[in-house]
Amino acid sequence: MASLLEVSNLSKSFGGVHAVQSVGFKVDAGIVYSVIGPNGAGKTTLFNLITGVYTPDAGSIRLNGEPIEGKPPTMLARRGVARTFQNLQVCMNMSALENVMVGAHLHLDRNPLKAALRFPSIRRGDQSIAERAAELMDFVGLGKFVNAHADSLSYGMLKRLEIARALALKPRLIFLDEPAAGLNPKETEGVAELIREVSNSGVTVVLVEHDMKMVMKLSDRILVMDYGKALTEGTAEEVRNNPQVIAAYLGAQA
Amino acid sequence: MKNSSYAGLLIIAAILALLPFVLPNSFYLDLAIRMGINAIIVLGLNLLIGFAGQISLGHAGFVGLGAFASAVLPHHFGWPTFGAMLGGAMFTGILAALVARPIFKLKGHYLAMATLGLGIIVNIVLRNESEYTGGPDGMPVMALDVLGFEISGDDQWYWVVAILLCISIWASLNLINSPFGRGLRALHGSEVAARVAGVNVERYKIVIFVMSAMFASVMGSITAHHVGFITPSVADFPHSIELLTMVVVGGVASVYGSVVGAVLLTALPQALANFEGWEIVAYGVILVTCMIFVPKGVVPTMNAKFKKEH
Amino acid sequence: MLATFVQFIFSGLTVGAIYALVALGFTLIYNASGVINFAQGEFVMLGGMLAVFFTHAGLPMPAAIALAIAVPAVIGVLVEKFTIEPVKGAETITLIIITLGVSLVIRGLVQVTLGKGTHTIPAFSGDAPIMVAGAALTPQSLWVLGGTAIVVLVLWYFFARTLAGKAMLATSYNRIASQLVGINTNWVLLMSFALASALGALGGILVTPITLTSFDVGIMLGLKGFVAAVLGGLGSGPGAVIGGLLVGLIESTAAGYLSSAYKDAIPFVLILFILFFMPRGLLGSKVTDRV
Amino acid sequence: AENKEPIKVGSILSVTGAAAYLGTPELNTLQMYVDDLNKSGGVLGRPLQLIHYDDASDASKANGFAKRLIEDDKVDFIVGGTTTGSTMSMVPLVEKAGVPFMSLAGAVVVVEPVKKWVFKASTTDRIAAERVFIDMRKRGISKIALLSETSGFGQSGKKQSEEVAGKYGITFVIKETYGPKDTDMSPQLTKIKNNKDVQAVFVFGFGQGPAIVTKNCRQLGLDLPLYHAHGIGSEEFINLAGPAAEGAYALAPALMIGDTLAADDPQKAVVAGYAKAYRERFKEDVSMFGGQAYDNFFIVIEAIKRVGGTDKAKVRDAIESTKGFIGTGGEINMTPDDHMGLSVDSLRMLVVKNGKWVEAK
Amino acid sequence: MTASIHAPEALLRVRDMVSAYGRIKALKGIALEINRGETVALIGANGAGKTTFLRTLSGVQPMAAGTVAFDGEDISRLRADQRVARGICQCPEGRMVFGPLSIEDNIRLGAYTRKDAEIGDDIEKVYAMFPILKQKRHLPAGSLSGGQQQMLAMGRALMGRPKLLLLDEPSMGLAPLLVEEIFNVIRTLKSQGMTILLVEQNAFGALGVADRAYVLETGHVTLSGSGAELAENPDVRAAYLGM
Ligand SMILES: Nc1ncnc2c1ncn2[C@@H]1O[C@H](COP(=O)(O)OP(=O)(O)OP(=O)(O)O)[C@@H](O)[C@H]1O
Ligand SMILES: Nc1ncnc2c1ncn2[C@@H]1O[C@H](COP(=O)(O)OP(=O)(O)OP(=O)(O)O)[C@@H](O)[C@H]1O
Ligand SMILES: [Mg+2]
Ligand SMILES: [Mg+2]
Repeated sequence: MASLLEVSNLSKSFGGVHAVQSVGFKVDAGIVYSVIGPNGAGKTTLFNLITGVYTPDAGSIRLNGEPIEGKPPTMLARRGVARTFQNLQVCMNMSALENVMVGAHLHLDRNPLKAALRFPSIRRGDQSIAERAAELMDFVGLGKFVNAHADSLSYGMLKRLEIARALALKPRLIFLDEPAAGLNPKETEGVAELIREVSNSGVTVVLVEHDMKMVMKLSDRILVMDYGKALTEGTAEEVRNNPQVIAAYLGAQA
Repeated sequence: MKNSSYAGLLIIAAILALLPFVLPNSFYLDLAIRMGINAIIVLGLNLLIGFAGQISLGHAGFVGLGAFASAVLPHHFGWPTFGAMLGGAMFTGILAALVARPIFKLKGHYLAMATLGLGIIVNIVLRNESEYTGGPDGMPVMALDVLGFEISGDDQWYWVVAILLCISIWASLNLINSPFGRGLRALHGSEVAARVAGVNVERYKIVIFVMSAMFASVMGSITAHHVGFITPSVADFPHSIELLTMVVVGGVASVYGSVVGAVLLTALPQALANFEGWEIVAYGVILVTCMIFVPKGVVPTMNAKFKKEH
Repeated sequence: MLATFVQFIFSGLTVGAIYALVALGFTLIYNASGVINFAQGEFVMLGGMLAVFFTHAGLPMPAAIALAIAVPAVIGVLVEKFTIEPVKGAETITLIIITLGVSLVIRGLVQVTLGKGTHTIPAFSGDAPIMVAGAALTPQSLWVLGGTAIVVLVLWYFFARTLAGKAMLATSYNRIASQLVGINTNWVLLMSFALASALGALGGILVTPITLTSFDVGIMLGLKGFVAAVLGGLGSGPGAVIGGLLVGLIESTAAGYLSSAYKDAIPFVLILFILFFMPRGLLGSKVTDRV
Repeated sequence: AENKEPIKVGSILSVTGAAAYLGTPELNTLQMYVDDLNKSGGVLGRPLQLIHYDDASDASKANGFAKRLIEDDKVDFIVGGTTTGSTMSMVPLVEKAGVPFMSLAGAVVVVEPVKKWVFKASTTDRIAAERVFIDMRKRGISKIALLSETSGFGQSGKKQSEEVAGKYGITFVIKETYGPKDTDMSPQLTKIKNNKDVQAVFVFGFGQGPAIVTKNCRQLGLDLPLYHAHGIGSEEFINLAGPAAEGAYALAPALMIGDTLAADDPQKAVVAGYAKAYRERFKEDVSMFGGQAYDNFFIVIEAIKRVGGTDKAKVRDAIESTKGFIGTGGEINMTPDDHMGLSVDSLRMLVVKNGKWVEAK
Repeated sequence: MTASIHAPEALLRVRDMVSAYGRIKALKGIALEINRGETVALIGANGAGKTTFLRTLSGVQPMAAGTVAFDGEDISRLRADQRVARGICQCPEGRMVFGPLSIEDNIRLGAYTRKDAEIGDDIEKVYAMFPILKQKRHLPAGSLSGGQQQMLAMGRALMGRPKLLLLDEPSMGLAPLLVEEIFNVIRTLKSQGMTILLVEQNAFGALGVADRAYVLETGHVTLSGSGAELAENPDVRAAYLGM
């Protein structure tokens, strides 16, 4: 049986910069898969390619065996792909709760005419999503801020809000771009636990993170990128002891 | 009048029901009708600008299309007036849908420029095709006939517009608090976040653009029938700006703000009518002062104040 | 036929240079604040009307011109200080409405004080046209073209080569970060309005012998200037010039070869077409927002 | 007891916006004569009250203000509607309410077909076109270029010109248009210049456009006779067009050449009186539009005097029976079929000679 | 327990600082002092008010009450750019690079208030610290990866030759090697005598380099002491170090 996500030969360049060069890897369902590498290695670009924010120059991406390269993000969301952003993308014109509710957009009846005429089914659907969104906010530790406006949250809170929004999609596959950036070690532990729970609930997690403690603890497999290329791939143990990885990325401490 | 609450609607409905009994003469009734018509156009425009965050500087073009459909089709082609109104709305909707895709590739001022251009093109066509439209001097419009019932006179028009206004407010409130409306607001906040969450950004923009264009077209038709005479200035750039100003003064992304903005700015020129040459200056000063002291618009600012006190 | 074509080109270049000058004013303020100053056209009008006023008041031409540039610059500063600065960080449309309100005030005041008549000033180097390939070019057109060329060079140098220029750009990209590197952003905004107003006024003076002037010429010039600035790509000086010349050329050739009735619509159709393929105008900067 | 109620004069003029050029002298004139009449004891012993609204050259505003004049201010008659659009948007209201209405607009549609309450004792674009064509025939011109403005004034003028051209044996070899705010008409004029059949150019527009056309003509070396319609025969045109104005023809009522009018000209007294009063009061030159306001206003005042009251229906009838009224625009004779009352020769053909308007021979 | 020494050599002295977003007070009376040459860390949970404090110090966020004295001068009323001119430079949260400007222009703008001849040398120093920036110096800053932008923001702040350097989470989003590098830079700067106020989520690192530290909780300073002291404090360990 094919892996949940299969990427092969993926490439993207901007002007002269080869941000991603013939990268290939497979992610099996249910695991936590991490992508690490120095700054500018192409990790975020990889996420952008897979989630349809950028169109690849070459290569293929398969989700459950079906090609998805070049498909718009909306389409991927329909297939259960969710993500968070390294450079926050929060809707500052809405409340925190509404931001999370947007994550559940696809699970609702979105017909504008029915909405304008206040069909009861729409109201009911909305009601239940609001409740679920509140639960999710609680889950990521923002329970106190359900009624807050998004623009009144601090950086770290917004990072978590994005996780809640991604989870609201009920994803099969979730991409987290540096979820622990801006969190202190204690808070990072909280997020790690959260990811563990998400993973346990059957969601496949792809993670970009510079916090090695967290990566090593959570990951089933790790892809190391450098200069847009895949440097190596393997289990936490294998990667940790790879001299190339140590030289390029981890340094002596790890 | 909290933005999302329906209480404001009840208040407005009550005011609308009482108004005709306190207005001294039909000039005021006429003014009230104009306010109502503008309010409905602005409600639609605010959905586009305030909620979806897409600037339009050419909305008067759509008002003009509706108005002239109602004037030209019955006059030159023997269409029934009601049919002309619907036909105008359909045509406007289709036109809006056709141009929406290329236009909404653009953002910010580029979008503003494109919508401005669209409005200007419509206006130029209306001015130049004087065979049909009467050119800049305009043309008379027949009375509206809805399935054998003729609507004419300020009394009848008042009630028609009042009911339409209440329905429009109600529908707008419903819409913005629905999943569709949330999708719109989300794409305003962050397009990429909305996309990734599954909001079909292109489609939403097109739908709301078409909807607000059709709103404008129908109200253009009603203006034409109510006034009985129409000129291409309904479709010109200053009118687009006037509509935009109503949105902003009332409150961007505020349903009740649309109504308040329309009422204030429809009344303002009448209030300034005796300023003898200083009207433009006064109008400008009022606009600027208003934007400086209530940059978020009248209604949202009052809301904030109200909340503070409680 | 060549003569006819050249005539259309001359005509288009002259009108286009006027649009370009207005567009450069838009560019300047946009580069400092991200604001589209819809009152820019009124400064063009002010330049022309004040030049007329001061010459009629008996001042020698050079003094009249100097004053007709200085007064609008001061007005520009006042506009920034009292209408733009108090609403820092407001939404784009709020700013659009404010600048539109300012344009009404300026136009209204000029109408009340200087009247509604149409006026002109004598061309700087006479009216005798220069004949090139059978087509006529007025000397004043050369003044306009030359003025535009100088202004665009100065602006290009300022933004591309000087730290003050970069500081102005930085202010529009991120006001907070600009303050954090020590830029007095209020001052930058003030200067940008002063410069843009002076620039607009200069344009107004140069074109008055060709276009004539009255209290309401600013509306159309402002609109066309905005179109030119957007077409060229907002924020780009050379873009503003190319945009302006292009709009002028499309208009004149459309009037000449297609239909004079639709000559105002044709540029818009073409511009929509161009924007469809180049959504940031001809020379607009690339989007660099990352997620 | 005598009725001391003021007579309410309503007016809606375009004092700002595109037609401000026309509306301002119109309003000045009305204000001046309302003041003057009040100083000399009013009309029928009743004071006059002028209630004016500026429609900013926007016809839909005119409609709203007309309602206000009729319903709220309850005026006795209305002067105004500077533009045809404004006038036409008010017509249904005055017809319904039954208020005597004197339009100052130029287009012939205002009085054709005849509308019961609507009058317009000022020249029309049709008369202008006919007057120009008569002059052209006289000079042996038959093939011309028509350059019309895209404003309401220009478009209506174009239409009327086309309608009456046949009658005078005039054919249009080429028709071009320009926008009222255009700054350069050389492309259109280049096309005209390239057409060798053209014997003269007829420009239908007002404001700055005709001045720019005139300048562009000379710059391009286009030496054909240049005719302008009514509405530009003022000092301002010569100032704006400069030396290029020399030899240009334009139509104007007697008012514009008041100083050079023959002593036995029937209009001499009226024209001189109006011009003197206006110049003294406003320190600016007269325009034919102010003169039209004078004519239309006094036709109603005369009618009210004849009726001895302000009963609207009676005043209307009296206006309709105006005969031999000498105004600044000519002699006016109204009939039930003619609510304008001017003849073709009410407009004079002027030409610029040595920087001055003189009557063309 | 306040460990602040009321010594005359205090470079920065903040008293009763209050700052609010609308009606919500984010800082509720902060008192804090930094001596010349000291490195002080500020730690606290998300939303504690760390960023707000730095922004208020720099003058880009209005101060509702309190005083700020810097180098013996009351600067409470000064504009942000005047504070920069006096030597308070900040590397802000979220990096805030000037996206469309080139990397080199970004760095140059960091020296906007300077007029001296050594600007060119300092640019080279920044490039030496972060070689990737030199490689890409003609590209728009907005195209950099998150971590690269972080380096740029740091370099830009250093170009102001700060007397007091404010760092808001400088290690955020950086690869482990670079995090070490950043802390090395901080140590170097410290050894050169620069005064630094460091906000960090990487509390281990922060407390490691800091001479003293303050703990911020919902707008109040709740603890302060030497870096080592706080790193040993059981409450701090539980709340911020996750032990
Ligand atoms: N839109 C773009 N335009 C130009 N260059 C880009 C763009 N997106 C990415 N790049 C370049 O591609 C390279 C990879 O960037 P990317 O953001 O994927 O790195 P990353 O691995 O996520 O780094 P970090 O850990 O710092 O976030 C960088 O050198 C960056 O400058
Ligand atoms: N723009 C704003 N409007 C309203 N409230 C805000 C705003 N910015 C921050 N706040 C509130 O002020 C408080 C302090 O925020 P601040 O950004 O200073 O926290 P922080 O300590 O830097 O947190 P983090 O570690 O997440 O960056 C928080 O409660 C936050 O919700
Ligand atoms: Mg990244
Ligand atoms: Mg922070």
